[in-house]
This record gives sequence, C-alpha cells and structure tokens, in this order.
Amino acid sequence: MAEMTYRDAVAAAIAQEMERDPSVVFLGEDVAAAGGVFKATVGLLDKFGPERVVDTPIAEQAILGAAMGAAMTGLRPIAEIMFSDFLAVCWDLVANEIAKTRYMTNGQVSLPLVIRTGNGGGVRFGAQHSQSVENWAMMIPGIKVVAPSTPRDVIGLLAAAVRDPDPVLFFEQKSLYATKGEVEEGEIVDELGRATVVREGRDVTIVALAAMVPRAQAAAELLAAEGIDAAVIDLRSLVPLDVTTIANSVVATGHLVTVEENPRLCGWGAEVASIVAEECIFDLDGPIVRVTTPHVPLPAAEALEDAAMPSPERIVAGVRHSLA
Amino acid sequence: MAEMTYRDAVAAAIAQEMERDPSVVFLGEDVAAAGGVFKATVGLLDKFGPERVVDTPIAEQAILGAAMGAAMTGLRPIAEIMFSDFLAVCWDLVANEIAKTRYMTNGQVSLPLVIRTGNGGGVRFGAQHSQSVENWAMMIPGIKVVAPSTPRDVIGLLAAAVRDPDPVLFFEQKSLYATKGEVEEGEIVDELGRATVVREGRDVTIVALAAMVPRAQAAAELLAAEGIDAAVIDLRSLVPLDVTTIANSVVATGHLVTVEENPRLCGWGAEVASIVAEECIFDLDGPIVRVTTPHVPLPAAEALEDAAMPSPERIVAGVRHSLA
Amino acid sequence: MFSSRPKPETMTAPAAGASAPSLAPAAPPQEVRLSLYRRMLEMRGFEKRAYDLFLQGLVKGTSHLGLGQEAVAAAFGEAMRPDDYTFATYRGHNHTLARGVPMVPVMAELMGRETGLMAGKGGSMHLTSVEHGMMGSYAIIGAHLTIANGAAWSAKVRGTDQVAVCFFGDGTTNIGAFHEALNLAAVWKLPVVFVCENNLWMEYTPIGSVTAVRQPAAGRAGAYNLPPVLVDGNDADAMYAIATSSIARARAGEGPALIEALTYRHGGHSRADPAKYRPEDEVRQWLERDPLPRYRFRLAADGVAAEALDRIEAEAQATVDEATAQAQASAEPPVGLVEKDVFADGGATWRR
Amino acid sequence: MFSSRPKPETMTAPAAGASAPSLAPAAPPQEVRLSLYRRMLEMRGFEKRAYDLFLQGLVKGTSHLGLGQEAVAAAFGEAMRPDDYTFATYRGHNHTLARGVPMVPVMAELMGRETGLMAGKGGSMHLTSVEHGMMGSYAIIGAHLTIANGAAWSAKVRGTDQVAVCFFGDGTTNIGAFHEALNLAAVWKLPVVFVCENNLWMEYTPIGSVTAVRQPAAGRAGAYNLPPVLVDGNDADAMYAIATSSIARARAGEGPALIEALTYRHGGHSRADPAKYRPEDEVRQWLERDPLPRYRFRLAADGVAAEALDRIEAEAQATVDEATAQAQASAEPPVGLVEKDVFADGGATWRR
Ligand SMILES: Cc1ncc(C[n+]2csc(CCOP(=O)(O)OP(=O)(O)O)c2C)c(N)n1
Ligand SMILES: Cc1ncc(C[n+]2csc(CCOP(=O)(O)OP(=O)(O)O)c2C)c(N)n1
Ligand SMILES: [Mg+2]
Ligand SMILES: [Mg+2]
Repeated sequence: MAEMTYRDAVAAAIAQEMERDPSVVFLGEDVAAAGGVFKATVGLLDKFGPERVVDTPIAEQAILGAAMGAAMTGLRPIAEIMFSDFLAVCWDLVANEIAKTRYMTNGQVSLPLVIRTGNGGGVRFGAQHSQSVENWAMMIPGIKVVAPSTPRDVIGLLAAAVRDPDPVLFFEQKSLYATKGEVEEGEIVDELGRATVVREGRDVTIVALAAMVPRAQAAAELLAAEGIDAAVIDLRSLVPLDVTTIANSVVATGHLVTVEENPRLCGWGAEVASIVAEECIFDLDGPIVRVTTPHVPLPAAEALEDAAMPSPERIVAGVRHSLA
Repeated sequence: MAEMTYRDAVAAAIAQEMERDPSVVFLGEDVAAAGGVFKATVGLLDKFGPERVVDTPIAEQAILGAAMGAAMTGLRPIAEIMFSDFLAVCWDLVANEIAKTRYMTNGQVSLPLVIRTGNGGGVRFGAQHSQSVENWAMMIPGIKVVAPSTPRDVIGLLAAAVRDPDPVLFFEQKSLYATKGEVEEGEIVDELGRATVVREGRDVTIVALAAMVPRAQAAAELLAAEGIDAAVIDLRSLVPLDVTTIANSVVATGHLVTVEENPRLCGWGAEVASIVAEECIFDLDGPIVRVTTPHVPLPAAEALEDAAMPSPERIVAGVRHSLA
Repeated sequence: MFSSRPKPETMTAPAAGASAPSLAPAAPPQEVRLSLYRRMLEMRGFEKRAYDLFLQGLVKGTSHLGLGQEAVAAAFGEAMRPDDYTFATYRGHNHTLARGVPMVPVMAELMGRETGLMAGKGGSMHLTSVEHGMMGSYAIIGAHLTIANGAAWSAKVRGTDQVAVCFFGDGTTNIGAFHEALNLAAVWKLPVVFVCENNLWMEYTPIGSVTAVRQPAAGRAGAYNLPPVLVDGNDADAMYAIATSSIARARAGEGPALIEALTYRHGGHSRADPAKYRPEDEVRQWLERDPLPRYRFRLAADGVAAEALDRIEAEAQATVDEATAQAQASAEPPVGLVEKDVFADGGATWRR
Repeated sequence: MFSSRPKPETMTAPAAGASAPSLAPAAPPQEVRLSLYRRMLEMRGFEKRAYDLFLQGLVKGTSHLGLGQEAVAAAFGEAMRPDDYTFATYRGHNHTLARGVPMVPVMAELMGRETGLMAGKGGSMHLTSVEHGMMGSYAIIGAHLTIANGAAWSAKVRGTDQVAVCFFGDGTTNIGAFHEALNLAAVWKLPVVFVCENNLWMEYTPIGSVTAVRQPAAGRAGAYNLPPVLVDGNDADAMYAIATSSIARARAGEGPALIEALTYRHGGHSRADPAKYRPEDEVRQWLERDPLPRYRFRLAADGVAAEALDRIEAEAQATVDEATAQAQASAEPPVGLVEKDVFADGGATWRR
C-alpha cells in the first residue's frame, strides 16, 4: 500500500497498461514532452518513447480520428481530450463514428480505445472549462462511460477501460487530481460496471459519481449526526450501469437521492431516477430527489461556483426532502 | 383554413417572419437556390433575395458561427443544419458558445437566433442520418428546444422561435415532412412552453413529442378499444417544459408513460419521469414507464428500423405495464 | 456562379506548378487495363441497377450513385495492395466493389436484406468489408479523413507498409476536419493518400460558389506543404498512374498525397434527384467525356479486339443480373438484430 | 523539433511573395504613437499586476497573460473605429484594454468581484464589453473565428461599414474552425481581419512541431485566395500600419485579411507556468526584442522628450495601482447571480 494522488494514478495506470501491451499508444495535446496540462501523464514519454506517446496539434477531430482509425487496425489507443468541454469540438467522432461503427458494420469493426478527459468544475475556470458532461456520453449508445472517484479506482478502471474491447469515455474529475488515496502494490484491474457501496445505511440511498462521492459521504456524516443512516453508492461507471446495486439499496431504504455535478436536465440522475421509478416504484416511501448543479452554465467566480455546485448541505436538504 | 404539409409549413413560417422583420436572415447548405434538401425552404430565395437567403459551404461550424455573430450584432438569423445528426460537427458552437454567452457576459449579449434541423428516423437513412437528438439539446443550459408535431404548430412555434430573444433549437421531424394538416389563415404565432392535451383521458397520461404524438394517439385508440382511457400530451417544447400540464394530468390519472424517439439513456423522458417521481410521487398508482428506441444506433433496413422505433403496440404494452 | 468551373477542355492540364503526371502517362499493362475496364463496367452496371431498384421501391431510404466517376475508384482498386485500407463516403459503392467485395452482399445491403454486407444494419451509405480492406463508408462529411489517418498511423506504428486511401468530394474540402486531417497527415508523414473526386457539385450547389480557391483540393495542398496534384478523373490510365505513384511514395515512407481528380456525376446527388440545377451544356460536355466509352475506344485503338471487349461487357452485365437476383431472393433481416452488436459481447446491454 | 522556429533576425522580412508592409512603414502620427506607448504600458502594468495577484491567491482559477505581445493589440486598438468589433481569446486582457474598456472592471473580473466586467460570471477568459465593441473572449480554440465572421456578415447586411477584428494564436491555425472561417470569409468577402499572434508556442508544444508549414497563418493564406502577410508583431508601428491598411480594405468592401504577427509571450502559458520548456536562447533573444523598451527607444530617437515618456510611464503605473485598489475593494458577487441571465427574461427558468 502506498499513498498516491489521483493525478499520479493516471500516469501509473497508463504505464501499467503500456508495459503490458505494446499495442497501447497514447496521444493528445501537450501530453508527451510536457506531461499533460494537469501533469497527469508525466514520465510516459521517457518510458515509452515518441512512437507510443505522441503530442498532437490542437485538432481534436484529428486526435479522435487517429485513435479510431488506429483502433480499427490493431492498436489500442488512449486519446486525451484535455478538458471534457472540448468534446464538443469532436463530438461527431464520439457520437457518430466511434459509438456507431461496430453496430453499423454488423460487428465487423472493433474499437478498443479510451478517451480520457478532464471533467468538471470547482477550479474557477468558468463556463467553458468546467463542465461535467458525463451525461453527454451516457446518452450515446455504443460507448462505455467511466468516472472514478479515488486514485485506486483511477488505476483499476483505467486499466479495465484499456483492456475493454469497446470504446470507453473515461472522465477524470479535475477537482480530484490533487486528492490522495491508498493504492495497493502490483497490478490493479477492475471490472467495468460495478458500483461500490462506500457506506452502508438503512434510511436513504445516496447515489453519486466522481467528485460528488466525497460530498455525499460528507453529507452522510452530517445526516448521521441527526440520526439518519444514509447509504452512499459510488457508481464508478454509467455504462454499464450497476442497476442491481442501486435497486438493492433502494428496496432496503425506500428513498433515493442522486447527486450530480452536471446541470439538471437529462443528467444521469434522471436516468437512475427513472429506472427506479419504473422498477422499484412500490418500494419507494418518498419522492426521488435529484441534487444537481442548477441548469445554468458554470460561473467563474469562487463564490458563485461554490454556490452552484452540489454541497453536502444541499445533499442533506435533498435527503430531508425525500424523508419528509 | 387550408391544408398544408409540414414541409410547406416550414417555408410558410420563415416567409411570415422574414416579411415581418427585415433583420431575419436565413442561411444553410443548399437552402437557397435548391430550396433545401427536404424542399422545406422552396421559394424563399426568390422572395427575399440572395442577401437574406444564403447558401453556404459544407461547414457547419462556419454556419452557426455566422449565425451567432450576426445575432449578437443586430440580425435575427435562422440557420439550417440539414440533419440533426450533423449538430455533432458544430456542437461546440451550440453547447459552448451559443448557449453560454448570455450567461458568461452577465447578460450583455443577446442571441436571438434559431437553428432549424431535420430530426429523427423512419426514413431508412441509417445510423448517421436518423437520430432523434432533442435530448442532446435539452441537457444544455441556455438554449430553448422546440419540436412541433403538426403543420400548424410548425408555423406557430417557428414564428415564436424567431421572435424569441434567446437561441432556439428547432427540431423538424423528418418523418413528418410529408404529413398534412389544417392551418388557419393569417399570421400564426404561439408561445413557447405550452404543451397541448391532444386527447383527454382519465386512466393514464401519455406524454409524447413530434412524430411520437401520432403514434401515441394511435395507441390511445387501441387502448380505448379495450376500455382504457388515455390522455395524450404533445409537449411541443422541451425547454421551456410545461411541467404544469404534465403534472395536472398525472395527478388525475395516476399513471405516466413517456414516448420518445431518442435512444433510451438520458432521454427527455427520463427528465419528465424524474420530475414526476419527485413532485408527484404520492399521486402515482403504478410505475412510470418510458417507451423509447432501445439504446442502440438506428439500423438502416426497413424491417429493423421499424422494429427499433416505438410503435403504437409498444406504447400500449407500456401503458398496460403501468396499469398492471 | 459557375465561373470557377474548370473548362473541360483544359481539364487534363495540371494547375500551375502542379506535380501532376505528364499529359500522357505510360499506359498500364494490358491485363491491368482489361481488369480496369471490367471493373468500371461492373460499377456502371451496378449503379444503374441500384437506380432502377430504387425507383421500384426495392432500395429504400437513399442511395448516392457514382455513375460517371468509375475511373477513380477502379484505378485505385487496381493499384492498391489487398491489405491496404480504403475509406469512402456515402457515395461509396464503386469504392467497395473496387476492393473486390462481391456484388451480392453489396446489392443485398442496399436492399436491406439479411445477406447484406452488414445484414441491413448499415445501409447504402455505410458499406464496409474489413476482410477486403474496405474500412467503411462514412455519411457525415469530414470525419473519415481523420480516421484514415489513424489507419495509416497504425500501419506506421505496427511497421507494416500498408497504405490508407481516402476518397471524398469537392464539397468536403471546406469542412474543418479536412484541414485537421491534412495537417496531421503531413506533420506525421503518414502513409495516406487523399483523393478528392471533384465532380463540381456538392448536393445542389456548385463548388465554385462556396470555395475561396478555384481548385478545392489542389488549391489547398500548399497549406500542408504538399504539391498540388490535379488529374483527369475520367481517364482510367491517368488515374492508375497517379494512384500507383502516390501509393508507392506513401508506402516508401515519403508521406501523404492530396490528389484532385476532376470528374462528374452523371445523375443526381441522391435518390431520384433529376439534377435539373445543372446547366445542360455542362452535363452534355461531361457525358461526352464518359470514362467508359472513352476507355473502350482507347483499348480498341490500342489493339484489343472488339469481341474481347464485348465479352467483358456481357460478363459484367451478367454479374449484375446474377447479383440482383440473388440479393432479391434474400430474406429481410431478423428483428433480433436490432439489439445485436452494439458492444463486443454481441449485445446491447448497458446495465447489470 | 524547434527547426521551424523563425529566426528572430529575419523576423521583419516578409515571407517569399508576401505582401507585407515594407520593412520601414511610414511612422504613425505622433499622437497615435504616444497613445500606443501609453496603452502598451498600461497593458504591461496590468498583466504584471495580474500575475502578482494570481500568486497572492487574489486571482483564482487561471489567467493567460499577454506580456510581450502588447504591440499587436495596442496597434489594432488604435486603428479600429469605436463601433468596430473585437473578438479575442482567453489571452484577451490586452485586447480588451485596447478597446478602451476601463481597467477597474477588467481587474475586478479577474478577481471574481461584483464590479467585474461580467460580475465574476465570466472570469479572466471571457472578458466582454459590448459597449466598447469588445464582443467577447473565447476560451475554446477556433469557434470565435467563425463568430467574428458573423459580426462582419451582419455589418455587411445591415449596410454599416463596421469591421470585425479577430485575434488568435498560432496553435489555433490547426483546428478545423480556422479553415471553415477563413473560407467563408473569403467567399462572402466579409469585412473581417484575422490576426494570428504567432508566439511560437501552443501551451507547451512548439508550433513548428505540429504544423505542416513554416508559417502557420501566412503559409495558409493561399488556401483562401488571400495574400500571405507576415509582420513583426513586436513593432508597434509596423503593426499599426498593417492594422490601418487591412481595416481600411475591409471597410471598403475589399474583403478579409489574414495577418500573421510574429511575437512572443514573456511568461508561461497560464497561471504560474514557469515555461521551462523553452530554450533559454530563444527566450533571451525575444526579451531583447521586447516591444516596450524598443518603442521607447524609437520615440526618444524621434525626438520625444525623456520626461514626457517618463510621465506616461508613471501615469500608466498609477492607473494600474488605482485599478488594483478599486477592484480589490469590491465585494464578492451575490450568490443570487448564479441563476440570473441564462435567458433574456433575466432568469434561468426552464419550466412552467
Ligand atoms: C457534416 C455534413 N454536412 C452536410 C452533409 C449533407 N451532405 C451529404 S453529401 C453532401 C454534398 C457533398 O459534396 P461533395 O463533398 O462534393 O461530395 P459528392 O456528394 O459530390 O460526392 C452534403 C452537403 C453531411 N452528410 N455531413
Ligand atoms: C478546442 C481546444 N483545444 C484545446 C484547448 C486548450 N488550449 C488552451 S490555449 C491552448 C494553446 C493555444 O495556442 P495558441 O493558439 O498558439 O495561442 P496562445 O495561447 O499561444 O496565445 C490550448 C491547447 C482549448 N482551449 N480549446
Ligand atoms: Mg461533389
Ligand atoms: Mg501560441
């Protein structure tokens, strides 16, 4: 066991996979010589050389196109899109090409590739560099969607994503890069689609993702102080979605609160809420409450950004509303 | 009253607005000389001349950038993105620029523009020309989202969209272009955000949009035959969303079924379902059922595409499930 | 509006400073020429049949025919190695057949049948046969140029000497992905050949009215430090020459090429478009330059017997007839396919 | 890797065939030059202060300074008419000040204060003051070139003779939107001036290593039928000359311009980046070409009294100090702003 930052876990995971499999290559803007703008890929160029770790022009369509063409012809590329907001400039590649090609070709083409991207707010970067867009990805059939909340999960899930035969959109939450956690020695590989119950609880089920997991945990502490016993589930992946773990917990607690960093409308929380409203309706003892960033672009100023994003206090209020 | 196709209603609406307001301009690929690939804008070039009705290169970012820059400086552009699938190539303009600019500038910039686009399947065009992507738009804060189901509504809602001071994404359902309906004489202008109860009913509320409205109506007929009295709501706009009309109906019927053409995960049906599961939970007498296209890219072959999209029979099955 | 249309009579002349092949490239070997002729005939027959089937309601949705543009695809098909990669567009029937993909599954795919190349899931705009190096037909303008780069990059990294060839239209040169792809290909010196089939029209808009330079591709080559190459796309021998040399250069590690082939589509953009928007004169002049009769004339002039040419024509036609019959005899795909092959496990399951 | 970096000593020479201004453009009028000098000093003082405030934790998030690049923005600011439109990037402080936007709201915006230009909602990367023709700073590469086209198109349609000026970096020339914007501007003959500030670096990657041509903008001009223009971006007079002439041409309906101004950022890309990735020699050479001392030297040589120049410097510094104090005294924005101004009704309501 060693302590490691979320940031360093990214490089560790990529290194683990590149060492194992020579077909893994890595490309993106400023990722090689500079080690990434978040310093999450430092050292990879030295370790694996300029053939496998490649700096690109500012051309996100060219980056994802290169990744896709390489994936269909024998490589396993990891492509970095620096900020998840920039997925919008290459969304055609994600939504129309990468996601649909296996299906359209009746299974002829495999696309074992990973798109890593820095997601989310809390860093005062303003509306074009702070979006949490995991729901953009979830709504597109044909891609898997993963978002770890701890350094250990960064390694386990990124390794699983690289080994997965399908395209995976891997969201690294920017506000977590500096956080630390225990990471076991040796190879780490998880299975995609397993949620973790990070806290057991009998009274309410709180479902969270990425940076919202520690906030949900903080809310659970606050609730415990007033005698409410909250379960907290870290989804870890949106596709595949671990409906079983969610449903089991909701059946036990009778209450569901989702906590999302993305803006309100059509977030993944809506999907989770809808599944529960269809499949567990008679187990519910109160309204399903979604705690989200309001349906606004994210403001830049500290005071405003903090007010916009879900806080432990707002999560507590959401739980109270469900239990009322 | 005159009968008119949905297709012709588009040109009629644009003409109505261009006649009224000289600041309305219209641009897109093949829209002027050719009258649009769906022949929905025939005659506009002749009527309003090449300064106001403009053909562009194949360059969707350039199209929406031109629309945005023009809107911020005194014009009211209508931009056509031929197929809604192509929104992916200019999603940055939609999601990151057009939607966020008023907010980021603290209200300094107004963007009175409309993006019209051909949406949806049923025309055997395959996965890259058949998507129903109204949920892509709904999830982005800062744009309004409209999708008419009848020729009359095409005019009333498109006119409202053009007059609206905010950017509006206007989805024309391709499978409806050839459909006909009665349209009253004279100027038609609606208000955005008003759903229509197209059929009253006591037993279940079916909420639909665009091409799913006639299918929901057909399902209601089938249900009537077995003694189930279904209300059918045509949402007409997703943002603003007429929660009041939906909630009033659900409170009365106790059952909600949504019918979406978009693929399953994070569709607008999930949003509607989640709102109801939060705000009307104690009024529900059965599960909220979403009838959607499965979470797959759309196949091209007739037999497969028909099987994929929600049919009246599948809607009926959904209603039975909610009532069971 | 049509002023930037190249005049047909000057068409084979390279642009100023272009490194195009000489006006009379060395003729390909006889067997290549006969094979080219056969392939072009098959394409022609296939596309005409596809049109008829569309009118009969047997091809649904849409289809974009390559009638008149056969020489480009056929020449590259001959010049490519079996393990090279083709990337094409919605107007990709010719390019698919050019790689030796049998006609039956292609026809069946257009008709949405179970025996289709993708069992009907892709349709006319997405023809793909990985087995034949046909890496896909792409229906949204631009992206596939960047994807072709990826295949070329992969070949380079894997140390094979495969080459990727990417076809697209004149209208495609104005979209952003074109620029991103060409720059990356040049910077990374990728083994990729970009082939712009300049048929003078987008859908219904003449390319000259929306393009800043006279030659949509050749006029942009300099922006990527590539030589401008303008070639007569209706001359199968000229096309074969440029295909051979550009592929050889790419294979040898000398980097990408950007080729502009001047050609013309005989029919409309798609479906039953009568293409009335095009000036009659333009259409007439280009029909006179039809690559097929032109090639037959040349082969005959070079000594190929009329009976040999007639036989090839008859055989090509028989192939088309046979393919039509077989495709038409095929069943519709089972609806169970709808939820198949979204993911590598064969299914569409997004939950557990 | 650095081989395509232009050598500083040849920097003022236009590229082969370029229509750049002569090496010694006519000097601007004296009052313009003094105003240019003052503005550059204000920018310099502002940016240094912004850096200090960042290190003190008073500017949060990020900031991208234009230290060293002042001459480009200042010259255009002088040359533009008050009703012309500016479109800038996240590195847009200089361009905002250049339009006469007061320093206090700009400083306050960086500090996330209520009196900020956008009350803290936009932040350093999105400075906008419609009142001053500053139509926005855009933080995602590429889009704003297409938006500038829109403003220019609108001016044309409305029959005003306003001009749009759009600034961007060398790295931006490789993204798709650049290509789409330039082509449309040329085809529609829009009154827009595109100004590429080539500071030789993207974030941490040298532009030469990812660009197919030596001059990222000038080397692409031909692809849009525009003359290549390469100019010394650290020479305020040269910049003023090209700004004046290109704006005049655009205003007269002669269409767009694409200008490549060679310059250099003195500091890192953003925040506290120490920019260690740049060769020491390169940095030293460019610091020697700092536009400010160079301009002072030239003004002095042309007869402006040292006291007059000293006074301008002191006044500029005082302006910065005063702005800092005022901005710092401002309150944080009220949290109620979070749900304001998503829509034109002033709110964020998406339901009824
Ligand atoms: C991004 C995008 N925009 C628009 C279209 C619609 N579209 C399909 S084909 C076409 C014309 C393409 O012209 P060109 O590149 O010259 O190819 P051609 O059809 O002539 O072979 C257009 C505009 C599209 N498929 N994708
Ligand atoms: C689409 C997109 N990709 C990447 C980035 C991240 N990014 C911000 S600035 C920058 C470098 C830009 O370089 P250049 O255009 O030369 O401008 P400079 O910063 O040198 O002024 C990059 C890559 C971005 N903002 N947008
Ligand atoms: Mg064409
Ligand atoms: Mg730069």
